[in-house]
Amino acid sequence: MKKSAINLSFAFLGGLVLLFIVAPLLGMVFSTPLSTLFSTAQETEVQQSIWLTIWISMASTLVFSILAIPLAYLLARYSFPLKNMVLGIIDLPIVIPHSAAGIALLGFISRDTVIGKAAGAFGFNLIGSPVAIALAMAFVSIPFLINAAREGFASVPVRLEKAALNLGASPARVFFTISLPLAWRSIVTGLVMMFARGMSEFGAVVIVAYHPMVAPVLIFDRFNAFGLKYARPAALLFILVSLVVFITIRLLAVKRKKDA
Amino acid sequence: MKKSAINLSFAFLGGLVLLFIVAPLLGMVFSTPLSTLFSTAQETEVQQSIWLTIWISMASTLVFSILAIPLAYLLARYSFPLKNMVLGIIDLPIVIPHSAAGIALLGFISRDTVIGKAAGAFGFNLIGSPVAIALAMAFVSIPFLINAAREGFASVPVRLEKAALNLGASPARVFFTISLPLAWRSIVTGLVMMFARGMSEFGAVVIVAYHPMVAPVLIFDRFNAFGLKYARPAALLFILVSLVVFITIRLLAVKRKKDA
Amino acid sequence: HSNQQTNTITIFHAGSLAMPIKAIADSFKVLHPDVTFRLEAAGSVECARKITEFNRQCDIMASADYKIIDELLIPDYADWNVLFSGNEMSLVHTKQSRHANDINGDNWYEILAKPEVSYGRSDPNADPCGYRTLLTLQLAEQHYQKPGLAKAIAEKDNRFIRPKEVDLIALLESGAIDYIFLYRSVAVQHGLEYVTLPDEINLGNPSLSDLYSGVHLRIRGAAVGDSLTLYGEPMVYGITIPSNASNREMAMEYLKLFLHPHKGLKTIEQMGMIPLNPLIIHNEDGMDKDLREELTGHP
Amino acid sequence: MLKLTNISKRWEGFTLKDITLTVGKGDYFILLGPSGAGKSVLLEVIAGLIAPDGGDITLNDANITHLKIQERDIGLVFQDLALFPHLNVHHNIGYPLYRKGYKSREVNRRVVELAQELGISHLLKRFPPTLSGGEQQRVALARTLALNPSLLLLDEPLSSLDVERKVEIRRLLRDLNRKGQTIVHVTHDYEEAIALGNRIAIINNGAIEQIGSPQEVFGKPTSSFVAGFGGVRNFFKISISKSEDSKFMKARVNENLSFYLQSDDEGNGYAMIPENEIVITHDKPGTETLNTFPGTVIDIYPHRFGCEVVVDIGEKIFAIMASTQLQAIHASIGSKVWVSFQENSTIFIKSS
Amino acid sequence: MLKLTNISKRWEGFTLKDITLTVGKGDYFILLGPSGAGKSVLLEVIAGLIAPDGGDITLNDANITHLKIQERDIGLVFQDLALFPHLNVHHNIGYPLYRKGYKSREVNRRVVELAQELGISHLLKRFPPTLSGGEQQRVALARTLALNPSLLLLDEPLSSLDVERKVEIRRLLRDLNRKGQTIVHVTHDYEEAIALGNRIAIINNGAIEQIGSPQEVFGKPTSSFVAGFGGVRNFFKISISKSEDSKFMKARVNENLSFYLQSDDEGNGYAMIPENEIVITHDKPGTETLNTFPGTVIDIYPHRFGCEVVVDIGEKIFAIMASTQLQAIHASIGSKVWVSFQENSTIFIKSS
Ligand SMILES: Nc1ncnc2c1ncn2[C@@H]1O[C@H](COP(=O)(O)OP(=O)(O)OP(=O)(O)O)[C@@H](O)[C@H]1O
Ligand SMILES: Nc1ncnc2c1ncn2[C@@H]1O[C@H](COP(=O)(O)OP(=O)(O)OP(=O)(O)O)[C@@H](O)[C@H]1O
Ligand SMILES: [Mg+2]
Ligand SMILES: [Mg+2]
Repeated sequence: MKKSAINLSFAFLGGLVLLFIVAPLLGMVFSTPLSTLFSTAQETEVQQSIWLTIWISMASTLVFSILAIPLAYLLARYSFPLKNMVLGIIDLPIVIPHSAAGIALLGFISRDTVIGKAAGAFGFNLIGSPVAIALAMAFVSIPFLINAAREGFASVPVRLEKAALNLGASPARVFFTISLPLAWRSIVTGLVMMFARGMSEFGAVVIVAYHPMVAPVLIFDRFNAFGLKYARPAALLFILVSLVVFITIRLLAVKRKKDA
Repeated sequence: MKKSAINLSFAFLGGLVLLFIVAPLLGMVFSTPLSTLFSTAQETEVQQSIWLTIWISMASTLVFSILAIPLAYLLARYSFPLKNMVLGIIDLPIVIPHSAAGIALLGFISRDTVIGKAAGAFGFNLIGSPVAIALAMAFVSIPFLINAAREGFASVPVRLEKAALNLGASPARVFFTISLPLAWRSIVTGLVMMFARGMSEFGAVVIVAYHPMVAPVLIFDRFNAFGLKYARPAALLFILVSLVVFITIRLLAVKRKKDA
Repeated sequence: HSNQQTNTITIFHAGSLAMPIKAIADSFKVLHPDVTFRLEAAGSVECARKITEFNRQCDIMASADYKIIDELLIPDYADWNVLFSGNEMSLVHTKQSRHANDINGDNWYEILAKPEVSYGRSDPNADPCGYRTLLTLQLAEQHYQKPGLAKAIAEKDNRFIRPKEVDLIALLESGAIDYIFLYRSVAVQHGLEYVTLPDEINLGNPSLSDLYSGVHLRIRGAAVGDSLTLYGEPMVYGITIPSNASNREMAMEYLKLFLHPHKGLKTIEQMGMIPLNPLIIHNEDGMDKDLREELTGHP
Repeated sequence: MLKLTNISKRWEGFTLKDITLTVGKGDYFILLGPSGAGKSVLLEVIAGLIAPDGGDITLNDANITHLKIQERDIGLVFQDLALFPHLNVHHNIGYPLYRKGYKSREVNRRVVELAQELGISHLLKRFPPTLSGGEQQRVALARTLALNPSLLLLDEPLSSLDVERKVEIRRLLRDLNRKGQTIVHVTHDYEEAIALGNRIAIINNGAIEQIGSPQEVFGKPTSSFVAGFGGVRNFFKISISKSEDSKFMKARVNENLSFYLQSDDEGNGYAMIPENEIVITHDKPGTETLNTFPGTVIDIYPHRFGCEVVVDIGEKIFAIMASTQLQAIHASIGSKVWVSFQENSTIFIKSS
Repeated sequence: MLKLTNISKRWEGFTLKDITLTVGKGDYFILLGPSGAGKSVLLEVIAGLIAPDGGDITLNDANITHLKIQERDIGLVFQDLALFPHLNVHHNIGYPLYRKGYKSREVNRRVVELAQELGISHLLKRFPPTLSGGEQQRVALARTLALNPSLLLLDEPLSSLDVERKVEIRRLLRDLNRKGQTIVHVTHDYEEAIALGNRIAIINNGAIEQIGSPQEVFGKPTSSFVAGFGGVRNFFKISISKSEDSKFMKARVNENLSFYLQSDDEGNGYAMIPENEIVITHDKPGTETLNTFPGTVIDIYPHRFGCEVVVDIGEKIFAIMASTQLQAIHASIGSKVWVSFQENSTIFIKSS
């Protein structure tokens, strides 16, 4: 099977895709001297913004996953009128122009709104806060998690869930011991996609919070002020750190599943 | 099962997500008078750019799916050294700052490169062409298709593929009659996500092609030149058209599967 | 929280002002160590829209075109406008650009016309740098007495029109094009090579404003379908403190430093711009007394 | 204990028709029926996995027709097992135990105990997809036994097991039943049915055909289908009438075939002729019986007790004979032979 | 036709050990073994689904050990069926036909024909997940038969079928075999084995224990395991020696148990005592046989021919007796009884 004609042609086609992805990255690597990369890595501003991006996106992904995963489960299990409409709506944040999303969110959290006032009462201004960044990231990225998790749940046989119910488990226990673990791989992929998409968001974030600077804003800012030469090492650093984070997440997620 | 406590709480949590997605959209709807929406819909510039966005993104999704789906299959079926690394790399385009992606692509298709020269020989300049737009869209969106398709293939039992081989089918036939149809749902979701993500791309597209204007560029341009009042109806129109397209794709895709 | 706010200065500024504003902010911090800056770079129009449409607060707004402040902010969002520096159009390139070794202020239009050479410019409808480029070309047509020059060059390489100058720099630095029309200051700040254009065409000399106003073009107006006629004039930067600034006091302190002829304006000059001397103040009456005194020397 | 009243379920192509039956406390109730009869559907209706279109289910006097699956206290061993692929054998078996407030040591003890009883102790760390068919079946059984439900439904729980294992696990089930466990057991295996069941229901085509003790059901089968299940191959629907030329009654199968049998009754009913009572000879036998028929051998195959021979005498007749005997009369497929059997070897069951 | 030489496969917990066997052209080869013996693994190795760690597979004189699955021309009916859930029954059965350059009408004809033979014509439009267990099994069988492979591997293909269907499909398989189809068939069913097989291999614990004709294997089982499969429950490993006090030989089972049998041989071997030769009495019987033992009844259960009684006399002894007889001696579990059997009812097989 390994060496069949179709696998070879698949490997060829797949190789093209990998090339398409890798070549621009390599282009960046080659045009960035190692020394610049190192010195950029030592700037606290850069470190802070990468760190900020990662943790806000991760927090936003985790918090919203508590809402999104149940929704995905319901969508995988039940059909109802206008379900296709709901699915379409869930895809919309992907397509909404990012700055439009930012503007819409701004209307939500600015000082004059209910939410903004509530936050203000606690002496907290949402605009320019990590919360605003997290919301912007979540808005543009949540469909990826919902879709992946939905497909994951859809591929779990209902029969196994019913068998678990028959063994006296409550629906909650069935969800946590059967449905969730069996959909786990897809959910992890969804989480990674949501997390990554959140990290990369610029258009929506820059509207609700230019400061504190997440990495994409920092890179834009450097590009704007000093040009490509200065933006590139920061971007490359951000990409490399992301790569490490992704590999780690996948390793941990797979390991966790094996342990379970 | 329908009315169990966990399902109710899931419905509540899911409702929150839907609200989070829908509210900003409704905000846009309510602040856009219907008459403005209609008159915007009649501008040929707007019509053309929405149409352009849809067909380029669709073409780019379809063309690249021919490369990406085989790759996804290989990734779902085989393990090899550094596989986690490859998976991480595939996630990278999500996280790369969009304009960095655009700049990197420029290095690919500008006059001096092999590709650029080849195109030039046919009197064709890639920069500013729909091809460049398609490449930029594909670069930022292809991970979503690869990931979704990979999960889809991973949930197809290898045993069924082996059974088909045992029945004398060639690996190619097995792929097209067993693996692909069984992974079809996930692949459609991946295609929709890639398609949608491509449509929404601004940062990378604007670097390789400002004209012809895709919808996100047009919306930015209107915002820049005339302000929110003029950008909003165009954005809303784009979103509504997208919604219709998504619903149609899902309906067709499911139908096609039933027919098969 | 008020403490935090009084110690923060938020500045919305045009992308091309990023470097001088940062540099001067750094000197300011030496004097006021407890102040933090929040600098937000964007297109000049975008900066104004953040204030007018998004109701965002900022303490200082600096525009690459003083008219944006005059037209979009005054009177509802700001009271006055300080015109503090000029700039000039130049033809920017890199060492790798085709004919980079031969080009100079006299033959540039011939080189741009060569088929193997590509050049980029900003969108005249979206970016002041864009219409200024077209005005420069018209002036060049007159200056060199080459009828049809402006049209020929403007119609060449339409693919490389971009909405913002930074996008153009990306095209240039990645080798996709050889030349771009850009403000000289940006070239200096980004360490790019540039061809200095004659004063008669570079829109940088305030004393030639009569000459400049001899050319004009139409761009689109304030609403879809409208259009607007623009006349050539020297390019001038403007800066203001919006009415809703939350840290007005510190903002004024910063402006005093920024507009100080031997301090801020010196830095600005080092960065390739041409500071105005004296400053021009629109709506001087609306200006806070303290600041007016400092800038004009009279109350 | 369990009472089904007029349970029905309709699909295109199959209908479960007004199933009414009662399973008493402590019963070992066997459900027999051909493939596609609706056995699994019925069990899944009882367990609540399939909602019936109509009818009522009562368990211990409570109406459970609309009760949730997890509240029914009914264990079901699925025909397709439905093992959890991501849990090892230990956790599969322990699955129903955790929620009962068992301590983890308690759970452990019980799992190990069950695994021992079912001969799968060595597999506790393994995951279901790597197990053999019979191993999987025993894991599924152990898992449901761990639940200790008030009613146990078994859907062909021994079909993939070898003879020795079958005997062992039958003993286990019998013991369980003796201790009071009520069991409903679907099987295709006649021996299993009579070895285990105290009541048997025959289901065919979505409807119950017969319910009773094993003796009643197999002693007086009311259809060739039931008879076939009991291993009686020669089963005919007949109408009998007094014959003029004999002390025996004349049994009419169809236009072409009638035979004689001993009976005091007249009317319609069924006749069964045990296979080993059929004699096959090469020449026409002497006249000690009226039932002699010429026929053609249409099939021969080996059998536990020699050979089974199928002869067409207008209807198919099945006979068991020793291989040596068969050779003696030179019979092979296509041979013309004579079939005979005694009038009093035939069992007649009158239709009710 | 098929030749396996030293095939081995090692997993933690299970090893297939040096399997060597030959299946001749036209053979109906039965593979018998307990659950977990390695039967399915062996079939999957032959079909190429599992790569063996060592050894060679030859089919029609070609070494196919490393040949791709789809090029082996070996059909396998999986124990777990592996039906394609997204294809209806028609397309499942037709799946192997399309590639052969059949015309679509041809395919149609063949599918309908197979469906008819297997009694699933009414299901052609249905999708596998909605079918009953037995229906699915027949679809899987039909699908592999459609392939018309040079070697057919069947992994318990009839386990979910009712008696009538079993008989029908057995006939179908027998016919196929008669027309020259070579078949390797895994089953747990003794009757199926002797009704179909012309050669039988016994596999246990990953190794072949015995190969031969049904007569050889069941007539001279070389282990209690094989004997158990043949339905012979009383099977002992013994060593025999001349006895001083009798004309019979003395067979020693273990320290506690010896009995007498008729034999001319001495040495080690196996003894089989048919279940129906065992007599159970309440009182010690007269001395017509030396083989009388006191014992305790440890189990009783219904059996096709009455009851099966298990008595512990140091070893377990299995007897079949009529229920009335059992009642007559008032035996129940725990009763003390006497077991006796004739010296010449015992069959002795010398170890080779
Ligand atoms: N979801 C369904 N839709 C349509 N028909 C169905 C469905 N489920 C079962 N059936 C049909 O109902 C009939 C009874 O199925 P069931 O599984 O109860 O048979 P069974 O008696 O268990 O047979 P077997 O012994 O083969 O397992 C079958 O013909 C089956 O095809
Ligand atoms: N992938 C695997 N990894 C580890 N052990 C395995 C694997 N596959 C099978 N086994 C083990 O090999 C042994 C033989 O399995 P096999 O499926 O051949 O049994 P079988 O003879 O078919 O039994 P049954 O009659 O129960 O189907 C079993 O103990 C099984 O657990
Ligand atoms: Mg069934
Ligand atoms: Mg098996």
